[in-house]
Amino acid sequence: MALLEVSNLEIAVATGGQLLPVVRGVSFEVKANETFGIVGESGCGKSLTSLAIMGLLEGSQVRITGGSIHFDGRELTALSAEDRRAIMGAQMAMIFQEPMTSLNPVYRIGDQIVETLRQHRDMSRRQARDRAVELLDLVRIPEPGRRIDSFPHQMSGGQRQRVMIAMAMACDPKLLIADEPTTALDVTVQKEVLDLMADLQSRMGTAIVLISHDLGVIAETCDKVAVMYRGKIAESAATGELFSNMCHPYTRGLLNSIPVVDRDVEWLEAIPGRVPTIDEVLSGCAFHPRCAMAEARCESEDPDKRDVATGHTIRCHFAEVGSA
Amino acid sequence: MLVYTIKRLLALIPTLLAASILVFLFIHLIPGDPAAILLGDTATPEEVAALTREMGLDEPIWKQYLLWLGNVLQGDLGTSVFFREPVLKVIGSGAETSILLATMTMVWIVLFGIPIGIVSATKHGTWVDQVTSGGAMLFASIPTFWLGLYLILIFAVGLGWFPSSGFPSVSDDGGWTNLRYLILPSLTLAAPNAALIIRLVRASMLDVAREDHVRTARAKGLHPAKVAIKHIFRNALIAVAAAFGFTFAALVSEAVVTETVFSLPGIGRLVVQSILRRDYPVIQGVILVIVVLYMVINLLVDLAYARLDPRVSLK
Amino acid sequence: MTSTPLLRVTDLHTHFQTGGGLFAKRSWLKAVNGISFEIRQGEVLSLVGESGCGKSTVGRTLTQLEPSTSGQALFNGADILKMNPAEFRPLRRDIQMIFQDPFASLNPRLSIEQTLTEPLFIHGLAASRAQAREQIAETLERVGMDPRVMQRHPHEFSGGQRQRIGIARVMILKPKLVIADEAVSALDVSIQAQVLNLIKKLQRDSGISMLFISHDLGVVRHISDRVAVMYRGQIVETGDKRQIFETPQHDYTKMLLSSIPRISERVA
Amino acid sequence: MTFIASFLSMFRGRKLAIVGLIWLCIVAFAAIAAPLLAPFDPLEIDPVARLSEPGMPYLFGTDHFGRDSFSRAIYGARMAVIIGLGSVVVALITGGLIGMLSAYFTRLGHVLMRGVDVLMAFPALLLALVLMTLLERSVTNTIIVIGVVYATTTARILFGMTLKLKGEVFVDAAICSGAGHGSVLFRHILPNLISPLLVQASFIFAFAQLQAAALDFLGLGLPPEVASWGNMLSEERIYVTRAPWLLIFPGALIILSVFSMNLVGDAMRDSIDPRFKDDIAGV
Repeated sequence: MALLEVSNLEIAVATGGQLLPVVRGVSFEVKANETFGIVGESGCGKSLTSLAIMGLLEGSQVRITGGSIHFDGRELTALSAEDRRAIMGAQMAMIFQEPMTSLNPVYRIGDQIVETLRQHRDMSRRQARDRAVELLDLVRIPEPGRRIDSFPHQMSGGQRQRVMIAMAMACDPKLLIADEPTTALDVTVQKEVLDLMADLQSRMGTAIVLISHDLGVIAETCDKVAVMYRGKIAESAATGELFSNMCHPYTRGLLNSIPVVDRDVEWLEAIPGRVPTIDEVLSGCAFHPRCAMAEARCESEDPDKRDVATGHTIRCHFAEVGSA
Repeated sequence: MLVYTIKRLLALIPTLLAASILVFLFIHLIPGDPAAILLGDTATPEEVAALTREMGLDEPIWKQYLLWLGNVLQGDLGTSVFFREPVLKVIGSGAETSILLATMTMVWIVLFGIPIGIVSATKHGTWVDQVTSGGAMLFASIPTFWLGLYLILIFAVGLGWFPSSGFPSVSDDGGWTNLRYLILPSLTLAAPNAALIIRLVRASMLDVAREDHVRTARAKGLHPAKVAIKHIFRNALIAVAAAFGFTFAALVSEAVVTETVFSLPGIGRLVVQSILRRDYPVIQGVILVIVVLYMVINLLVDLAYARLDPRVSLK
Repeated sequence: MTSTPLLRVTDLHTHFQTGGGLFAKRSWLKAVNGISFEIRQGEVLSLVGESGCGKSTVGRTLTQLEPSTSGQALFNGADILKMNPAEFRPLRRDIQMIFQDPFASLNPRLSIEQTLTEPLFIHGLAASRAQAREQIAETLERVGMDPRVMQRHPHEFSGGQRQRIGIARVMILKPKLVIADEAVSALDVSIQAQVLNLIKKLQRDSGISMLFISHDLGVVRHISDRVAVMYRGQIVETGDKRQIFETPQHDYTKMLLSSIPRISERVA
Repeated sequence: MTFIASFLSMFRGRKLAIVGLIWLCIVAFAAIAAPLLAPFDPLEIDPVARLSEPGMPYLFGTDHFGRDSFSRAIYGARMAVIIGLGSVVVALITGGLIGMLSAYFTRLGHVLMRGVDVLMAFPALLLALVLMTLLERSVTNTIIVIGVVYATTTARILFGMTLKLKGEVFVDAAICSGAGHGSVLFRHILPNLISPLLVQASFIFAFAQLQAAALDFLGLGLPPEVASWGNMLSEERIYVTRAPWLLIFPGALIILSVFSMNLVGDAMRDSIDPRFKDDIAGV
């Protein structure tokens, strides 16, 4: 039984009196101790998916319009706001892209960790503070006993992201959602943070949903990957399978677009056209205007999800394993 | 903190000096002989000649300024033409009324402005927000004296709940119950300013609500009320605190009108009466006192600001 | 290779005052702290480093957007750091800059035509609007845009298109040296590849020299001839692209290269 | 046409602001057509009809001189527009130039903004009162005084906004293209300040009404015979118990106009560049 089961998730944005679908029919499962990666370009719906799972869409112009999110034996979309809050920060925690702004600038970092602990655990101030020091030590903040009284602006971006991780791990969550956790960080710091996340996962058995635009980060950290384009999962497979048997023309295009450090490439095989905006109406397969394989059928008919290998699904009329 | 305060006080000196030059020049900008202006219409030529010598009016203007500044620093702001008393004493006699009025007004502003602002922001987009923020804007659009006149008409003349004008000192008969004389004036004075604070609290909270760290707070599973107060309002308070300096300036301005409407023996009415009486030494003195006070209050606001926002370094 | 370099920078310092005032001690941030490099005719030199290493300040100093503290930058033999704004102005045509943020680098109030006409008129490259329009159309085509978009305003374009317009603004002046400051960093991967190909093609076709400033090692390997690695305001290693990526000498370069997440490791 | 269309689009879904806009149009019309609309001469005294109640032929009644309040109210609209626009022009031109130039030319700015700081140490109405004691009571002087008072805030605001724009990448890009100071200031910076300036202007217009009314009330604003809403209130306030309508009508006109202007300013503010929103000192 998977820890997290998302099925047929539909999310829409309300603008000017109408609902624009931004996530359509997204389904995936994440088991304990597993890292699930969602990769895609801006506006593909990856961040909204993660916010929907966490329950942070409430109160915005964005809402879940269909599908289910099953977590640890409970249906999250059916829970009351209060029950939802009991899970947030406790069984399920989240870290965000911008470590520089994700912490409240007016409170000491220790107090912000203590706040999470005391929200979900029956702890005294003293106990919570001791635990916060332990957590800072766990995320390898040097001199945790002293740094606990620092304000966020006194720390570097990498350290703040560690504090965010400490805060997220405070109540031993079963699931950690990381939305572009290293995008704002330098590569050397990125490596440290990713290593730390992997280390914590192996110690605590946390499941991780990692959202990223960077195929390299996904390849190095995830067990399974979903590639999203325009609100749908274009291709999904175990990481090894995906990178050795890439099928979907979008996934392949994405990979070929990346300039690599290990060899010289004269010209990059760029995907033509541009990333569609959310208010564009696209018939058939959303990728067809940019796809080299596209035929008349792609323009009119949206491909269904189909298996091309064990656990390897794609949404494309033509692509097959080995067709590249 | 102490070092910072001293530094800030030192940094005030240039501005204060510049402001004092303007205040000093005020007398000289009035057409006519300054000595005659300062002594008023009833002065004899001998008196004028004496004061001209005393003030060094035959000296170059910078010497006159230094002489004047020296006197000011010793507490000598000149003599009122109308009262024939030292200006400082005249101002002092209005201080009790004005200070009590300002304090009571600030209490109303905080009492009404902040809670209504919070409600307006947390109910953003609902009818509650529309009524409170629209109502606040309406109150900010009412001329102070008009509001004062109608409060007198309704609550003093009509219902007879409060006295309509004047203010006996709290040391007179009645003691602190005399404060009831200040209820209508302070409400009049508070109305437009509380309205501005409501709008400001609302706007800053809506700004803060969009910041990333609020999402972090929600992700902790905190109750929305706790997020609103502990995370959104607390951060919005930084911007609100910064505005209290301006509120003071607005209070001084509107106190002039309010004290006139309610015939309160405060500094505000003193300014207006002195202008009408051409009692220039008093006008000059009051302006100087208010400018100094305003700068001190702005300094206090800055210090409070630094305490509210740890990012402001106190170096 | 024995020809004199187009640009020779010697011991460049750019420091910013970070504190100080009436009663406080002055303190300085040494953003660029003594760097030297040269760019030859038709060559692409990359400055690579992490945030805060001073690489962007180098570009901004060379275009006089920031004043230098000391050092020399000989462009065609003349020291551009010593020039006053009026002396430097005609040289701006030769030294052009591509900026990072395509959403911020175009004036939202001006049409594309207005934006592209301005540099032509300033440098006297067009005598009339009609002449300017002709050149604009030609340049827009070179950067892969339909010349008919001239009348539109920036908000009508996507990030990738705006960056193409930004490149057109640079290329229309036929510069000798282009400084590209994180020119593709704000773009989505699929668009980044298009723009990167475009920059490489334009550089090859016109033989201009380029200072390419970036934090992305993959992008740097793709575009450069030579690479300079910057760390804390100084260049720690300069070399041929191959040498830097395949046999790095300095520990910092090695650490940078080993930090990059790689896809190849997962491909069976 | 596109300008009008985009202006009107700011009011979409803001019914109250639309009502405000309509009211302001009425005031503007009354101001322009005052001689045609007013049934009586606003200065004509009719001793027989002193303090008559509202009705025919005196719609808003008459004051203690027997002047027709309705006609005075219509001419008051003209005065409100003159004072409002005048103060806006004075404040925006002097304050705007000082703020913009100070932000752009740092050295000059150091000196100029210090001066603005000094003037800002004087609370607004107090500064206005002091200036009025030095000047004669007249329409021009009232406009100058109110304009100067708001010039200081405008200078501060424009200083902040210009500083932000000066740091914009497109300004760097213009400099790199070889644009000189004039071109950068007036072609690249100023056009981006127009919308926030219009918002600021609407708030100054609203504040100016209140300030002018306060000056009139204190007997230090417009000459007493001038038909302005503030003077109507000031002159008749002692008759408030005997003839309450004399204060209701002009008071309501001031409140409605200031409220409308604030609503319009608020609607416009919501549609400008969010970076500038916090700079504007409005309601």
